[in-house]
Amino acid sequence: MSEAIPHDPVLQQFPEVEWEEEFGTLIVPTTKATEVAIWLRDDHAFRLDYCSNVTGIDYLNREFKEKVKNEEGKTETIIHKDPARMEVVYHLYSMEKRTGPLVMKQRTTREKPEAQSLTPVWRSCELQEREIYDLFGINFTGHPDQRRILMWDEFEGHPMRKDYVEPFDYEWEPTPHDEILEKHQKGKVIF
Amino acid sequence: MNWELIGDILLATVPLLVIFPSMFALTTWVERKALARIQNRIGPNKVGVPLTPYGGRLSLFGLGQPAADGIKMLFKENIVPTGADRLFHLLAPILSLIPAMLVLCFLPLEFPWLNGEQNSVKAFMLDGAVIFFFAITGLNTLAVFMAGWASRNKYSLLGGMRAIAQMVSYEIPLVLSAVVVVMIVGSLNAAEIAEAQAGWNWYVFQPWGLAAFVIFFIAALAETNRSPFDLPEAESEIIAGYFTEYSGFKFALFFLGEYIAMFAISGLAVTLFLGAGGGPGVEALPWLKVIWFLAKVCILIGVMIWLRGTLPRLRVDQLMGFAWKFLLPLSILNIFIAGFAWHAKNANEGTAVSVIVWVSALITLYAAAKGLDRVNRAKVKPRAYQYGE
Amino acid sequence: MSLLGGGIFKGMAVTLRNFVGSYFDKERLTTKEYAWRNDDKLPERAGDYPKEEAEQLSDTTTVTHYSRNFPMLLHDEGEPMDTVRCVACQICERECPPQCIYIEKSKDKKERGGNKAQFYPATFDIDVSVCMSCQICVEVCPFDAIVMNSQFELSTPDRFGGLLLRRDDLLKSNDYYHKIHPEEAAARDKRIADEKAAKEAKKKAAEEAKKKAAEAKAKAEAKAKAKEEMGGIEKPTETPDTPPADTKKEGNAE
Amino acid sequence: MTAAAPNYELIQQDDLETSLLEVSMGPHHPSTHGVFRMDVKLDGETVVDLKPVFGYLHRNHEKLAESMSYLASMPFTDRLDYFNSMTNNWAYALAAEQLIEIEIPERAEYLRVIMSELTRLVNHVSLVGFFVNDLGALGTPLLYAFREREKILDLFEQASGARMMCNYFRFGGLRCDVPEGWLDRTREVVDRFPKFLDEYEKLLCENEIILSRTQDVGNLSKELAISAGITGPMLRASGVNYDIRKVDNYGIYDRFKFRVPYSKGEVGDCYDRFMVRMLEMRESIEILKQALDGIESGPIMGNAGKVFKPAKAEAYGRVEAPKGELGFYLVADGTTQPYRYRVRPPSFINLTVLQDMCIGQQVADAVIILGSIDIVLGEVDR
Repeated sequence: MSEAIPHDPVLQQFPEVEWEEEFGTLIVPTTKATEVAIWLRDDHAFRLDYCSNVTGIDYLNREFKEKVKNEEGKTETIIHKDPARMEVVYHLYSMEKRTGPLVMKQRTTREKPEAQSLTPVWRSCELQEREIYDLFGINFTGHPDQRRILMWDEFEGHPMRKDYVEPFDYEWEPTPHDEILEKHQKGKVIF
Repeated sequence: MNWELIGDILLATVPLLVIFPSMFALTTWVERKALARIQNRIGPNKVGVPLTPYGGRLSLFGLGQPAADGIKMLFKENIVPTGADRLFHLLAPILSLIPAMLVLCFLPLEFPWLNGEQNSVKAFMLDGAVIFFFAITGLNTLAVFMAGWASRNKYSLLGGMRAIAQMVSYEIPLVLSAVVVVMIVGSLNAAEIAEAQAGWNWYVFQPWGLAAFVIFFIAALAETNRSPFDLPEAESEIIAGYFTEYSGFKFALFFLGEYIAMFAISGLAVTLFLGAGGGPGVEALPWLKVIWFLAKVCILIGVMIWLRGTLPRLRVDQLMGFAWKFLLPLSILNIFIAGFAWHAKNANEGTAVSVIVWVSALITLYAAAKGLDRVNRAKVKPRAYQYGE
Repeated sequence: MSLLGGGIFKGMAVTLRNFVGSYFDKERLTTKEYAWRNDDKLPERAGDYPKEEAEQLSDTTTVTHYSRNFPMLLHDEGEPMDTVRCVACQICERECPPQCIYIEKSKDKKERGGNKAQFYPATFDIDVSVCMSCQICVEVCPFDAIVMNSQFELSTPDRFGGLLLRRDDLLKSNDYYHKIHPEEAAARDKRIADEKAAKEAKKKAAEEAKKKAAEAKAKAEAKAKAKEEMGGIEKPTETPDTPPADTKKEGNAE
Repeated sequence: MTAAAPNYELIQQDDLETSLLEVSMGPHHPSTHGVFRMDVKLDGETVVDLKPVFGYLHRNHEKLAESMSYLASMPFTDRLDYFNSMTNNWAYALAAEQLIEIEIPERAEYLRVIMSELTRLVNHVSLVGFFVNDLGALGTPLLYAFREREKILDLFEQASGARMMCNYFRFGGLRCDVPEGWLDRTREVVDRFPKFLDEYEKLLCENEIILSRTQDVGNLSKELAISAGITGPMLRASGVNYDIRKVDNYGIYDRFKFRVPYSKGEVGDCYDRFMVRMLEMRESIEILKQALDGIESGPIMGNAGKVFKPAKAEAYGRVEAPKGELGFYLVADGTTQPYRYRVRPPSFINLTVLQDMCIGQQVADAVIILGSIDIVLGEVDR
C-alpha cells in the first residue's frame, strides 16, 4: 500500500476541520470545503492532485448495540447512537508524491442536503458529483452542470437514499415466484 | 427494322446481363470466403443445394449462399421512413444500377460469336467510349446523393455529402490517368486501345503507365466506395451512410449496382493498362481473350477484397487532401512525362538511350511521388515510449 | 497524411499470410464447425452424450466438463425422491444473489440412504431465466445436494413457464454428475466419504466419551450452542439437522 | 453577374445562414460500445459540441449490493466490466479483505496475479481490435484479437467454470483450485502470445493510415489528465508514470519485475493510448512468466469464516484494472450486508474528458476518441 498521509497539518491550518478517529477521515464543514481542497491540492507537503473517488453516504437515525466485556467479565450492552446525516466522501491521492489516500468528508443534513462542489478543484468530481446529485439528492453549489446523469430527467426521488421506496413497478415481468407475482395476483399491477 | 442488327445486339448484350450479375453473385461469395479466411474464419460453408425436398443436400463450400442471400433480400420488408421522399427513395437504387450496367457495354469483350465482319459489338464500340464511360459513371454520384437526401436521415445525408465530395474529387485523377493512355494510343475507342496493347505491350509495363495504373486503381477504389475509401458508408461513423434507410430489394439493388460498378471500373483498368484480353495463347485461340479479360478483372477485384480485409479507412479531410494534393499533381506530371518519354523512346528505339529514358522516367515519377508525399505528410511517424518503475 | 510507405504493404503481407495460413495451420482458425451429429441433428443435451462421444466432441463443442451452467439437484442411486440429498434447509434460497430459487419444505420427514429422517423439498423451483450461473448455491450447500449442470440447450417457446425448472427436472443422479464433471465429482465424492469416515470416528469417540462422563458432554454441548449464536444470522435456524461445523468449513474451501 | 448582385445580397442576409446539424450518436450506434449516447452538434463534419448521455444500462448495482450479503454481490461485480471479471473480483475482494483480517495463502496470491494479468491481455488485445474496428478495418484485427482471447477464455473456463462471468475470487482466496495441467496450458498460451503480438504490431503499428488517423487526434494534456482523475493506460499515454500495481503494491506485485510504459507526455493522443496498451501487454507477459515460475502448490483459501460479518469500518480497495483504477468503497456497519457499497468505475470517470477531447475534431475522430478511452457500459452505467 502507498504511504498514509498525516492529517495533523490540516487540522492546524484549518481549526474548523475535524478528525474522525473511527473511520480515519477528515470532516470538513461544507462552507470551508473548497478552501481546504485547494490548500490540499496546492500545498507542497500534500500535493493531493488526484481525487480518485467521490461518493455519498446516507445515514438514517440508527442505534447500534455493542456487547462489551467490562472489567468484571460481564457483558454489557452499550447503545451507540448514529445521527441522521448525509456525507460526501472524497478519496484523495497524490500522483506526484505517490501517497494516499486521505479521506475527506463533507457532512450535511438529510433535510436540506447541500455541499460545495469541488469540481473547480478536481475535474474528476464533475461526473461523480452529478451522480451523487442524481442518486442521493445532494445539491452541489458551484457545480458547472448539475443534472441527472444515470436516471432520466423526469425521474422522481433519489434511489440511493436509504428511505427510498420503489415506486409502482412499471417494468413488471411475470416471474413465477416473486413478490411481484403476489402483487399481480392481488391485482395491484396493471398493464 | 433490321432484325439482324437486333439479333446481334442481343447477342452482345445478353451475355453481359448474364455474366456480370452471376459474377456478382459469385463475387459476394468469394468476398465473404476470402475475408473470412483473412480473418481466420471459415466463412459460409453450410448453405448448399437441396437435392430432394425431403432432405439431403449438396453443400459445395456454401456456394448456395448468394442464392439464399438473394431470396432473403427479396422477401424482406421494404421500409420507407416517414417523411422520406418516396419517389426519390425508390429511384435512387435504380439509378445507381443503370449506369453501372450501361458502361459494361463499352468494355472490349470480344465474345467469340461476335467475330464476323458484321461485328455488331461495334455498335457499342463508340469512338468516344472512354469519355462516355466517365460521363455515365458520373451519374452514380447523383444516385448516391439522391438516396442520402431522400431518406430523411442525418446519417444518410452525411453519407450523401461525403459521397459527392469524394466522387467528384476522385473523378479528376481517374480521368487524368486515363488521359495518358488515350494520348498515347491517339484514340478514345476501347477496342483500339486494346489493339494497341496486343502482344505484351501492356501499358502497365511502362513507367508512366505504371504510375497511371496505380493512380487509376486508387481513384477507382474511391469511385466505387471501396475500403479504404468507403467513407460514404462508413459503418463505425455514420451507420451505413446513404443506404442506412434501405432494406430488402432496394438495398439489394444498391449492392448489385456497387459490385457492377466495381466490375466496370476494373474492366476499364484492364482495358487501359493491362492489355485488355491479351494473354498467352490468344493468337491461337481468340476466344481465350474473354477468359483472360474476366480473369484480370477478377484479380483486380481480389486485390480490392484483400485491401478491404487489411486497411482501416481514411478521414474526410485526409481523403480530399490525398486526391487534390497528391493524386492530382502526380497525374498531371505523369501526362507530361508520358509525352516526353514516349517521344524520346520512339526516337531512339532499341538503343541505350531508350533504356535511360525508361529508367529516368521511373525515377522522376518515384521522386515526385516521394516529394509530394513529404510535402503532404504531417508529422506522422512511430514514436518512442519510456518505461517507469 | 500519406499512403506511401512500407506499413501498408507489411500489413497486407500479414493478412495474406493469414489467408493462406488458415488453410494449412489449424492453430489460426478461430472458429470451429458446429458439432453436427452424423444424422444432421443438433445434440439434444450436451450432457447426454455417451462418454466416448463426449470425448470426441470435446474438441468441437464449447461445453467442457469444466463448464457450469444451471444448478441441478443430486440424488444417489435409487429412486430420485428416495435418495435426494436436499433437506430443504433453504440456505441456497436465501443466499442466491438473483433470488431465483424457490423452496417449499415438506410437512413430513423421510428417511433416506440410511441417514436419519429429514425433511425434503416439496417444491424446488429454479427460474433459469433469472439464474445467472454464479454457483453460490453450490458453495453454500452443506449437504452437497446442489451442483452445476452443463446443459445448455434449454430453449423453449414458453418464456416464463418453460424456463422454470421444477424439482423433478432438476433431479439428477450422481452418475450423471460423474459423467458431466468427472474431476469435480470424484473430488466431491472423496470429500464426502472422508467426512463420513471422520464423522463416524468422531461418533465412536463421542460414544466412548459419553460413557466416560455425561457431564463433560453436557458442557461441551452448551459451548457449541454459544458458538452457534456467535455465528450470526447466516446460521440456518430452520435446518433440522445442523451439519457438523467441519463440513461447513470444507464446503467453503472447496 | 452585376444584374444579379442585389439578389445575391438579399439571400446572404438571412436565408443562407446554415444551422448546425444535431446528431444523436447512440444509443443505437455501431461504435458506441454499448448503449451510450453522444449528442453531437456538427458544423459540416466538425464537432462543435458534444454531450455524453449516460444511464441506458443503469441498474443501480450499488443499491442491489447494499441489500444482499457481502458474498452475494461478488457475482454481480463480474457484470460491471464484463471483459475483466477477474480484476473486478479482485478489487472487491481487496476492499472486503481490509474489513476483516484474513491471511491470503501464497498460491491464491499467485493465481490472482496470473488471472488478472491474463485479463489484462484479454482486455488490451480486444480493445486494440475494437479501436481499429472503429477506424474502419472491417474486423480483421479484432478477429485476430478474439482468436487469442478465446484461448485465454478457455483457460478461465477451465479454472472457474465460466468464460466471462468468472466469479472466481473469494474473500481470503479463491473459490477453487485450478485443475491439473492448467498451469502448463497457461504457460503454453503465454509463451505463444509474443509471437502473436509481433504479428499484430506488424499489421497495425506501422500502417500509415492508422498513424495518420490517430496521431494528433484527441489530445489530452498531462495536467488535465491528472485533474480529471484519468487512470490506467489513458493516463500513462498522457505521460504520467502512475500504475497502482507499482504504487500500492497490492497482492504480491512487489515480487515481480516489470516496467510501466508511458509516453513522453507531449501530446497524449489516440496513438499514444493505443501504443501504451500494446506495450503494456508485453509487460503483462513478463509478469505472467515470473508468476508461473514462482507458483507453488498449497491451499488456496484462507481461514475466513463461513459468515462474512465485519465490524463497523470503512475500506477503500483499489486495483489497477485494465481500464484504470477500479476501486470499491465499503462501509460496514456490523451486519452481514454492506451499509454503503460504492464502485469507482474507471471508464466512467475517464469519460469526463470526452467532451474536451472531441470538440474541434471530425465526427470520425469522435468515434475513435471514444474507442481509445476504452469504455464498457456495464461499468459506466452500473
